Amino acid sequence: MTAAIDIASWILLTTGGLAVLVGGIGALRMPDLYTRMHAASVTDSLGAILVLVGLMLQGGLTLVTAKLAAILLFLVLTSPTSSNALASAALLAGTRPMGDRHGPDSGDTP
Amino acid sequence: MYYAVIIATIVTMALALTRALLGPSVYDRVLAVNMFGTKTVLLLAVASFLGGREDFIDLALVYALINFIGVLAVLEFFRKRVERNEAEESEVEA
Amino acid sequence: MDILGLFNYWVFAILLMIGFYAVLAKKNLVKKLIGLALFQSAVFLLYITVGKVEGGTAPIFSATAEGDLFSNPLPQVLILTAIVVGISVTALGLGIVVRIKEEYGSIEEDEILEMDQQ
Amino acid sequence: MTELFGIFLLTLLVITAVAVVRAQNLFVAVMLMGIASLLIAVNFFLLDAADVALTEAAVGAGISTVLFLSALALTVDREKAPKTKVGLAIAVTVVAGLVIFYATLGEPRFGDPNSPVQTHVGPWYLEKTPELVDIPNVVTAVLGSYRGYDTLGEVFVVFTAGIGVLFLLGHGRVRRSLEEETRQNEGLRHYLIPRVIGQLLIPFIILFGLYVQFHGEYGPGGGFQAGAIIAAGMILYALLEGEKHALTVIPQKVLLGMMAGGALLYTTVGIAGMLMGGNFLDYSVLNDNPVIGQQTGIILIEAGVGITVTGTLLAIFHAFAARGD
Repeated sequence: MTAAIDIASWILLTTGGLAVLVGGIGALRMPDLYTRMHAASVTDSLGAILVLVGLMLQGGLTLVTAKLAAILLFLVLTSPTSSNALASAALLAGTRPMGDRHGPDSGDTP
Repeated sequence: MYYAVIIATIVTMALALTRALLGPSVYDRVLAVNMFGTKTVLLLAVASFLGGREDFIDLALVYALINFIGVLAVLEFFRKRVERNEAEESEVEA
Repeated sequence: MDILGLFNYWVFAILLMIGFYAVLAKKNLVKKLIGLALFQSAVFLLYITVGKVEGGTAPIFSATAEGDLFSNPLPQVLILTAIVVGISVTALGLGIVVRIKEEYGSIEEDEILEMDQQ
Repeated sequence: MTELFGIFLLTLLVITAVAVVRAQNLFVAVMLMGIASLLIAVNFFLLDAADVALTEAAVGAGISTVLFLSALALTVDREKAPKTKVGLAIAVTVVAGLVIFYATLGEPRFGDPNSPVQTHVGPWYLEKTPELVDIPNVVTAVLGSYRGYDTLGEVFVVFTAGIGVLFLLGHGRVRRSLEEETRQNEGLRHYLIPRVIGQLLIPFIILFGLYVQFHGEYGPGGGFQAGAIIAAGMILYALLEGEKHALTVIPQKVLLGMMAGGALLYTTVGIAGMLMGGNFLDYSVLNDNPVIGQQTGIILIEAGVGITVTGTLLAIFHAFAARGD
């Protein structure tokens, strides 16, 4: 039983690490702010969930697992909110998403 | 196996830092700082398991709670700047 | 590993000098304070580095760390208090900068000196 | 392996520091300082300093960024291009750097258990703490008991810095009419999503701050960290609801009282020790059992530290934020 939990936890940790890495590469390589934000949110949500659940399986039924669950809850709440706040600030300041054909610089008025 | 996660995290930290250095806009840098913060939470959580001192997970919890304040401070900063610019413009008009 | 045994000290030296350079060469007062903060962090890192013992763990006894080797608690105590003192003093510096901006309309050192000479 | 991670992160830290100094846009410099603070905290953690990492986390992530940004909002956010030559500064820096580099060659190797630092009082603290104070966290024992004078001094420095900021930026100025105040000072009230989530987080931040305060004897934590965390929670409230609401919850007078009261509590514990026949800040006499006396003393002075730090950081924040409008 413990072996099964161990294997499950390792799988979760590895895929979590992979998701974090993929998101990081995306945040570096994507062409504009909003697409980068999209890539960064992969590391914040999927990567964090996988890694923290993997650690929870390692921790067993202890206070540590409860704290990890709290971390997971707060990350899941705050990181989309931060993205939302950032995106709305950028949009208000006039940064337009790529391919937005109704932006002020695109020339064709809707 | 913890090592694999730690290596993935610190490589991602390096990538986020590159994004913060390259910019180009200030929002890209804020995004990079935010991403760096989440990676720090993960790194601290995994590192406390690696060191066998799981009770130090408190640190990751602090960052998970407090990183948010930085982003809100940035938002407030932008709001104040927009307001100030508007006030200056209306003064010029009047 | 012997060369790397001094790496932390070198990083400390480089950081210290980066902060020092910012304080010397930059004319902007906020930038000077940021340089001072970097300088401070370098000192913190030095203290914590000398307190580390190879193979040790944090100096907090617990069931999982009974009879282990512990790192030195003393540098940690000094730096723990210094961090909070550091932010308060930086805030004091920022307060002075804000007042200077209100009086002189500028936070560039050379412009302020020019105004003083007139 | 952990050493290699440390080396990698320290290299990133140096790159960040260079970028901070080079950035012309001060806002960008502050953001990069945030990254530097995160890197420093991780390094502290890898170097076995959990308490210090917790302090850096509490101060660096929230309060430091908030203070720098409020100062930038009151001044300018761009540095002017340098007109003067920097040759002399570079020369001085390089020479001083070489001297320090030469000095590092004589330092003990990283982690050497026989270096002078490790053979002085450090082992004594580790050996005697279970017997004399009997709390698991040796850092708290040293902070509160063995080096209580130091900590008292630091608390008064924090207090003095707070008073200095209040002198410079003023507090309790004549306010404009209430309506105007509310209109001008609404914080982020119109940003619905951050507001809802932020309000959800505030109780947890303050609860966690209290946990750090009272769990400081058993795990990483103590008054300094708890003060910073609770202040961060209240700053979050001020950012979301605006200055006026935050000052209604905890008025400036109360903050001033907290600043002075915490330091006074600390001193009172010291004098109580004197009155009961011991030395200043000698907690052993506070109880018939010297070990319990020590523990009582540490809990009381940590509470004093926490109150002063919370009050000071909040008062500083309000001094900057109220100046803006």
